[in-house]
Amino acid sequence: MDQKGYRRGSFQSATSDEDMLEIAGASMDFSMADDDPPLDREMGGFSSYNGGGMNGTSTMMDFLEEPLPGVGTYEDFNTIDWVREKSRDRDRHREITNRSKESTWALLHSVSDAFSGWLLMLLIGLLAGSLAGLIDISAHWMTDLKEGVCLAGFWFNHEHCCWKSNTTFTDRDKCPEWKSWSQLILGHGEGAFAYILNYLMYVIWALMFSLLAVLLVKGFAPYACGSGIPEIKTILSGFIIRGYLGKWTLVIKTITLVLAVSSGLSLGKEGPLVHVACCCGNILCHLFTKYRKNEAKRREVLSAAAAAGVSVAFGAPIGGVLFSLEEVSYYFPLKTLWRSFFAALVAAFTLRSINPFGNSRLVLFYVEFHMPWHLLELVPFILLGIFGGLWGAFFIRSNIAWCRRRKTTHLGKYPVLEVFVVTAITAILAFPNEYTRMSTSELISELFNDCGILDSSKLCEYVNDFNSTKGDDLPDRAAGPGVYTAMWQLALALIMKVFITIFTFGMKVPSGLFIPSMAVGAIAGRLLGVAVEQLAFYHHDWPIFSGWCSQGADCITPGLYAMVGAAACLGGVTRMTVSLVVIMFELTGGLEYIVPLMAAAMTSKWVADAIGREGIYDAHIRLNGYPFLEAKEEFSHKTRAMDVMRPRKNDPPLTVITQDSMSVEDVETIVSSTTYSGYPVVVSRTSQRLVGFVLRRDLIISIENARKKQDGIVSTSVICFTDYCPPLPPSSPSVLKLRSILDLSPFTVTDETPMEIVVDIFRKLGLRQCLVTHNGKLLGIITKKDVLKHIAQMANQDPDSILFN
Amino acid sequence: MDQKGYRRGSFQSATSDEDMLEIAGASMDFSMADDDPPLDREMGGFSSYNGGGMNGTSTMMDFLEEPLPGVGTYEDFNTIDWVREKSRDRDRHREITNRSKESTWALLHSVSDAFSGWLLMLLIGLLAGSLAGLIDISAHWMTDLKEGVCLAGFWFNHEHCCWKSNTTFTDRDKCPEWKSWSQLILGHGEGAFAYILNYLMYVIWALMFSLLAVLLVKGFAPYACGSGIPEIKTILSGFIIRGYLGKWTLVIKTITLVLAVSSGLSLGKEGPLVHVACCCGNILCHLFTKYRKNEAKRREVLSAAAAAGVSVAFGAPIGGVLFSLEEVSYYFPLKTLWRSFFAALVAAFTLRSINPFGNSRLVLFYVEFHMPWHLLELVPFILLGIFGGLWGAFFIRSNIAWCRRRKTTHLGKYPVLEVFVVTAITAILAFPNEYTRMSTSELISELFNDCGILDSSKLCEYVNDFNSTKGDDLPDRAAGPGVYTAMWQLALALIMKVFITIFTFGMKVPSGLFIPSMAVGAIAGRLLGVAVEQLAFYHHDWPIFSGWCSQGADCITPGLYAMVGAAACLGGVTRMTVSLVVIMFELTGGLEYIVPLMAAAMTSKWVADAIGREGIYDAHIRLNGYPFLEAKEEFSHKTRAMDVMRPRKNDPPLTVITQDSMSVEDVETIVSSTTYSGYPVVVSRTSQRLVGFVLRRDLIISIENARKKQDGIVSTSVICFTDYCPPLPPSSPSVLKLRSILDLSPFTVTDETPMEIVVDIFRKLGLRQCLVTHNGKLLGIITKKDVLKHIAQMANQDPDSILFN
Amino acid sequence: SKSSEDIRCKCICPPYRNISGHIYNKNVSQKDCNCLHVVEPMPVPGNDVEAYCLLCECKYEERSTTTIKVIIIIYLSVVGALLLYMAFLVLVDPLIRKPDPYTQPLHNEEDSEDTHSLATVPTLAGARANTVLERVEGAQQRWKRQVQEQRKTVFDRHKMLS
Amino acid sequence: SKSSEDIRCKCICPPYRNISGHIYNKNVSQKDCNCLHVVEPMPVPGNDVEAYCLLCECKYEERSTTTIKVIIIIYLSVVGALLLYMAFLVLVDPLIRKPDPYTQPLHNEEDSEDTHSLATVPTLAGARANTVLERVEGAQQRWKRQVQEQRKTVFDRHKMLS
Repeated sequence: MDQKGYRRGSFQSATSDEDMLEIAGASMDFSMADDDPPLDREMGGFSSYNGGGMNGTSTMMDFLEEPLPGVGTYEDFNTIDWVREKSRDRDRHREITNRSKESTWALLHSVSDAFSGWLLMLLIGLLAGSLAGLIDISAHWMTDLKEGVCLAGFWFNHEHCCWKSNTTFTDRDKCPEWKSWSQLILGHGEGAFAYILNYLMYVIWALMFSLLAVLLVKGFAPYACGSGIPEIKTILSGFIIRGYLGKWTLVIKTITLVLAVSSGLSLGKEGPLVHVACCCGNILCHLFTKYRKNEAKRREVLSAAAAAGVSVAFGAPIGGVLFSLEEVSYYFPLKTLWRSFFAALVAAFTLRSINPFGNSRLVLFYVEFHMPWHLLELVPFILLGIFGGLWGAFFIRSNIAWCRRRKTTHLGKYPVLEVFVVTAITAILAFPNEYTRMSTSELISELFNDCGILDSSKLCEYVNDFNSTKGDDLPDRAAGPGVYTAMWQLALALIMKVFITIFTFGMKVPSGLFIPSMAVGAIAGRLLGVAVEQLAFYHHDWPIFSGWCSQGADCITPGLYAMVGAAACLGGVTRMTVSLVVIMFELTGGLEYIVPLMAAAMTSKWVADAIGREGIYDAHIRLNGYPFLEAKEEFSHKTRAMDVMRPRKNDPPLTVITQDSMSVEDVETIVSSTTYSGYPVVVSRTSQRLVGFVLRRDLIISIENARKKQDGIVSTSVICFTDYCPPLPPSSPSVLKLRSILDLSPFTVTDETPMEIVVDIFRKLGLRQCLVTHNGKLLGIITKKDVLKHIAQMANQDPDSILFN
Repeated sequence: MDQKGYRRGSFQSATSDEDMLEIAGASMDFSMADDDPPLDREMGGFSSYNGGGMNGTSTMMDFLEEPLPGVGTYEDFNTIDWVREKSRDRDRHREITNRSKESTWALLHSVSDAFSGWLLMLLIGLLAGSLAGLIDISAHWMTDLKEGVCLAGFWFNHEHCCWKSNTTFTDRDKCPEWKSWSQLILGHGEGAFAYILNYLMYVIWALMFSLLAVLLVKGFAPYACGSGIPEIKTILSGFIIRGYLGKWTLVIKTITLVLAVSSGLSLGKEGPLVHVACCCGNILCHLFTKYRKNEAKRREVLSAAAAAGVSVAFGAPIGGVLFSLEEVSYYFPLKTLWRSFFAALVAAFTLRSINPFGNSRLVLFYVEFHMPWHLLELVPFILLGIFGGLWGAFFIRSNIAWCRRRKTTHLGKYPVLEVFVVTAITAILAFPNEYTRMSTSELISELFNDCGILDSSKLCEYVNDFNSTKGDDLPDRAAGPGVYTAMWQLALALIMKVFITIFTFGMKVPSGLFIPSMAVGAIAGRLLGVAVEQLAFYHHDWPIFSGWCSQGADCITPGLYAMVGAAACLGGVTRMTVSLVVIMFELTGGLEYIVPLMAAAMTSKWVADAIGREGIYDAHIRLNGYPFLEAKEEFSHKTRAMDVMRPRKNDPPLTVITQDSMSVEDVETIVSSTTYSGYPVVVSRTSQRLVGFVLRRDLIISIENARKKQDGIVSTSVICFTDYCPPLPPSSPSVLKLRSILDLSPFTVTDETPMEIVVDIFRKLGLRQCLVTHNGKLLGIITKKDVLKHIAQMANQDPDSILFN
Repeated sequence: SKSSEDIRCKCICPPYRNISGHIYNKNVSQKDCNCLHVVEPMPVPGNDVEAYCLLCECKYEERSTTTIKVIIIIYLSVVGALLLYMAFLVLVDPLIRKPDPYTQPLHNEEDSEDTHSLATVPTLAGARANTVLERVEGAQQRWKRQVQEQRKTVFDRHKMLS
Repeated sequence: SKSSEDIRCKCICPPYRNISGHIYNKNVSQKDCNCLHVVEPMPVPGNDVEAYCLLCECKYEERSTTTIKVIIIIYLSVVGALLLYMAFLVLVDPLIRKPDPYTQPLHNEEDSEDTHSLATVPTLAGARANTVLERVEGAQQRWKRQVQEQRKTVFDRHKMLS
């Protein structure tokens, strides 16, 4: 593998950044020049990902036992072996620790190794924060571009364009520098024709943005589409999807996310931001040997990166960490908790220093109100929770049905057309209604906002009574005509959002779900809030209102209802719990609303769980058949390992390799006639006593290598997995010793072991396979796929939906 | 076991609350009257804890396989088997689910079973919050009792006594209703004699309180002493200490905690509050069958209770949950996260509704300031971090050395005298210095407080310049003589606290460590803060200050330094990370201080870790030899299972039982000649092929029971563990079938398995023992104790310090 | 009672010009808790009121005297009861009781009431306690034994908690 | 430039008596961002100032025009570059290149630069690329292949992400 480093340095270094880095990393391998071009050629046939990991440690280790390149790596769409990866990292750590006592340089190396994790977190935080800032600012600008342009500088959005100008109290959105398209083209902005022109421009821009987005995705990085959270969950659980977190995905996802959000489609940027942050994490991993070469360590970094992503998406560092812990991550050691927190904080502070919204807040819909709420209000809050749960369940069902249709029928053949049609419908329906015309974040922000006396929005057009000059402390007032108009418009917006989101989520553009869910909930909440407010205003003499909501008191805050509704809907769709409440807590900064939020989130989760067990991400994971072993669900069926293991009753016996009696040819026949990814090694076929487990990939590479490089290895050579091979007659060909690739500590369970324990073992230890014995004799094997299929079967689902190993 | 329920109902029901409940629980077992007094008698000899668990399910299960009472229970000071407990709970859950389809009552039962967890959390929150309120109010009152008494009502503390009276601006602590002891006895409060009298009364009260505390602890509940967190950590990891979380411990710990805190000893109430909350959790578990009878489920509840405890101790629900997750808990499924959060919130709201401090805050030292800080200030913050780390490491070393001395020498023979002496020294030293005389919480509160223009404390005696009338926004000012006096007194207080805490923590009274640690850090921080402030005031022309700290600006907040120092010291002692930062964040309510806090906490942890790896709780766990398998530390030595397993090389072979060839007498000989807690069952001694594992306790109970109840079982009867026992000649005695007590799925590893993987398995699955095989043959056994001993040995510690199984 | 005794609005006003600092304390609702309502009589003339009030700091506080009273009394009575019981155990109990016949060591079992270790209630073994007194007696005996065991573990053998 | 263009203090004053609502916008530092400094000329007589100012709400805001400008320009240029490159790939590339000889399916390997799958650089196999152009060529070929593979997975086979 040294020549690999060499080769890399020689002719491939200029192709990418990482290659450049690889040279630096590989340069110390030059000392051992074992250059063998033919091997190079052969090895290239295998994806030798991570082979360098063995390389890095091998130079420090016993030269004779140096593993071959490619041994210990994974193929695409395969699951990693957590146990092996972790013990490899421990080996590496041990080596560094041992060597650190020898020289100062090694000591420095060991210290830098220990701190590389923190440095990596810092870099991830900085990069994720900067990208979030870029996305926020560009999306804001492009959203406004649909309506007009700034003459003072085309790079200003509407708000920044009017930054300096003195606007009037009544028309506070208008300023001379900002020209709507009709103003620019016709010279005036009034009248039916101007409206139609604006309408047209709005639709055209929206179509342009979304088409550009889908074309870029299709042309450069197909993996950049969708939300990304289901795939990241799967990757974090140990699955390998090459390129899913690569450079191109990062660039294209960042670019097209802005386009998709600006096009006015019913989608958000929060989920894709998590994907973007994970891409940053993965790419930055290449800078550090420790993380580049170990799949398990890399996943720890990705967990932290996901936390940083949520942290910038919601301006909630603690919520981000909890989201990563609760929703995304699989293996989350406590060390990662601390580092995730650090990364999330750095990301949040980077974003704050960029200050994308000009108000030192990280999200548009940050609110800060401290109105008290009354215990009786829990009733409407719980109603909102029920609504959120129902909506969540309804959304998941319909969206999955639609996605399944897209996946299986001809519908999926026209992704560009689909985006075009959905955008056209969305834009045409959205423009006439001002609450759908504005960006969804702004809508949420307006809905969350508590009406002050200064607010000019229609939602705040109450019948004012300017006699009381008590400043902010406004009593409940009668709704004016503006509020009633707003209610109708909001109701229409709600209906539109509910249905259009089902078709939007899953299209081939980056699309997050948080914002549309929150919008649906916020609209419903606001509607209910205003209704309760008016009820209390007109009927303050009812017994239920007396005592806490007398006339002239400010007792109902419709903004709080909107917030609770948003939490409920988000909870219904994603089934988040603690992280949701903490995110909302950080968005509002007040502990006093934790109880309403919790009541709504809990109700919503219970209601949604009663209708369908899975959250949207888990449903998508199952739809795509990813090999994800849910850590939250308990397996509760009374089956045993023998019911799940292969071979089944009438199957041919398990394919095994004996430890010292099979020839190279025999083994090659077995390997070529089967497709299993590994074979148990037994003492003899008759005794079936287990010795170890050998991976197919390692076996192929080792035999091919031995045939090339080792003298006397022919087809009749005996392969020997034992420590001391039995003496052979001198005439026979020399023995091929393969003990080094044999895993001597395969996991075994007895055939009577309940499956619940087996599932637990797979989950907690991150196994790929487990052998089944009975009274010490090898009986069969259970792979992760078998476990997943069994779980699906027990849940009355199609076991063949599990596609990957 | 039915007669057990019967018996309980008949003559023991009145002895305790739980017994009362047991009747209700057992009443439904009456249907199967299998009353056998002799068995009752026999069974009594074993601690049949949890035997009822089998009881509850057995009535629903196959009658023939009904397990015997006592089978499947644990002895005191033993470790539970998580796997078995969890699968037992799943069995139970399965039964209930299956039966819920049969009848409405069963459906109701299943629903109530599902919600019992939430109800339990609610009750725990209510109880823990109420007890915290009781402790806060009583401790406040008793602390003030040392100085005087309220004539308006003896139950008022100083502040509440002066609630109504119009105090003057200069003497705002004095009011006519509150009488110091000298005023009460001498009639006046001035002069040397009055001072001496007050001094004397202070010392006498302190001595009285602490003596009362230690006597109550010794007389009623010895387990109530200490902080409790090390023991709770161990219990949560699966250890059993009967009575540690019992009623008497709860009562006595609550009562004596107030006494200990009021006596002015250098200790806090935070750690013991966690113990109190866990006692609440454990006692309330008795109300619900689901939790009463399952050790694993009960530990989930205890994790949540610990979160509730921290939540009320610091008024930080999220911090409490994270503390439980990071510091205390061992097995923390995500379901528990959500429930813990609920319990923590309920507890916090209960405490808030009691409102112990009259300001709607949950802790005395809640602060709310929003002064900005400058990046350069990170230098002193990191210095504070280093101080905190050094202090933490120093404290841990000295405290452990002192505790070891107490444990091993004659010193430990006089616990009452020890408390007396330490209290006397503390009280005598504390009274002359006003910063040690006040309660530590108040001290911290004063140190955290940012000086406003209205503060009367000596710490705020700056040279005022009343020309500027800008309200709260005071510029940095020159320190007045009061500040310099305060600095000296604080320095003395710091020295005293540092040393006295070492001797206080570990005495036989309830004693928490958080408050003294925070006090040490807060004093150091305030000293540094004032120093930096004065430096900046007098040298605002220095280049480092120019630009951000010009004359007349308010740039240094000494209160912030105190807070950072407190976090650093707390971090150094406990090695908390995220939870610490989140607790401090919730104490201050501002995200802007997260960076200083994190910088200090991180530095402190790194410095302290560089000196000694263990936090104070882990150090105490090791000192006491509890069987705690640290989940955070990675085991990184290159040993293998064969190096750890028993028997060692020259030991006699492993004691095994054969599956169908040993007689009752043989087995009884084996059991009585060894003390192992379980025996592997093999096919035959020659083949050594493993069949299963049988626990000593189950074996003894089953054999005794069979000898009593089953006909034809004599000493020569063959014990048969197989499904179908071999036919025997008709003359031979009948066969004793014991398959039901055989664990058919013992965990096995091969002898070549690296210990790091074995440790991981023990940790993640919560095993008690694991069998070692080689090529399918049984070689030996590794118990949790072996693993712990091995870890201790590898860390160059005394392996014999591990005392328990 | 709440309105009269349990709420207060406390305004602290620092020295201002030639007026010394003063603390005002008044029984007003949270709504009225501000300088203008509480500081009476106003020590400064009309046009200085605002400047003076800016310096003052008003804090509204609530408490429940009943809760405080009840908690302190409960606490004291529990302590008193425990002390009495302790005195009973130390002074009276040895006199009215025969020497203790149970000397065998046993496990701590307070926590588990499921545990009906026979050894703990030897006088009742096989028979049923009929009177309330006997039951209490038995429970007390068992409890005393557990405490003794705990005391041995913690104080004598220093096996735990040290 | 920051002080002149990037900060503002915006006061919104609602209608008061017979004065209509008004928005004031001024370039003052955070310290001076209050009604008294910003609202000029004051529309009410001296003794009404306080009442009027109580109704106004002043907000201090900061931004960085440079950041905004730079970000928008970066973003647009990246989009432009991508569009150009796409046009190049669609229109120009097929003309200057011989028909594609590589048809075998292969795995997506963009992520791992460790992976030097020989199949991806068949024209270079065994030999070393000497010119920069060839290297770029090789990398581009590899990348195109990966994208193709991804496209097949996502768009054609609907194996993932749907």
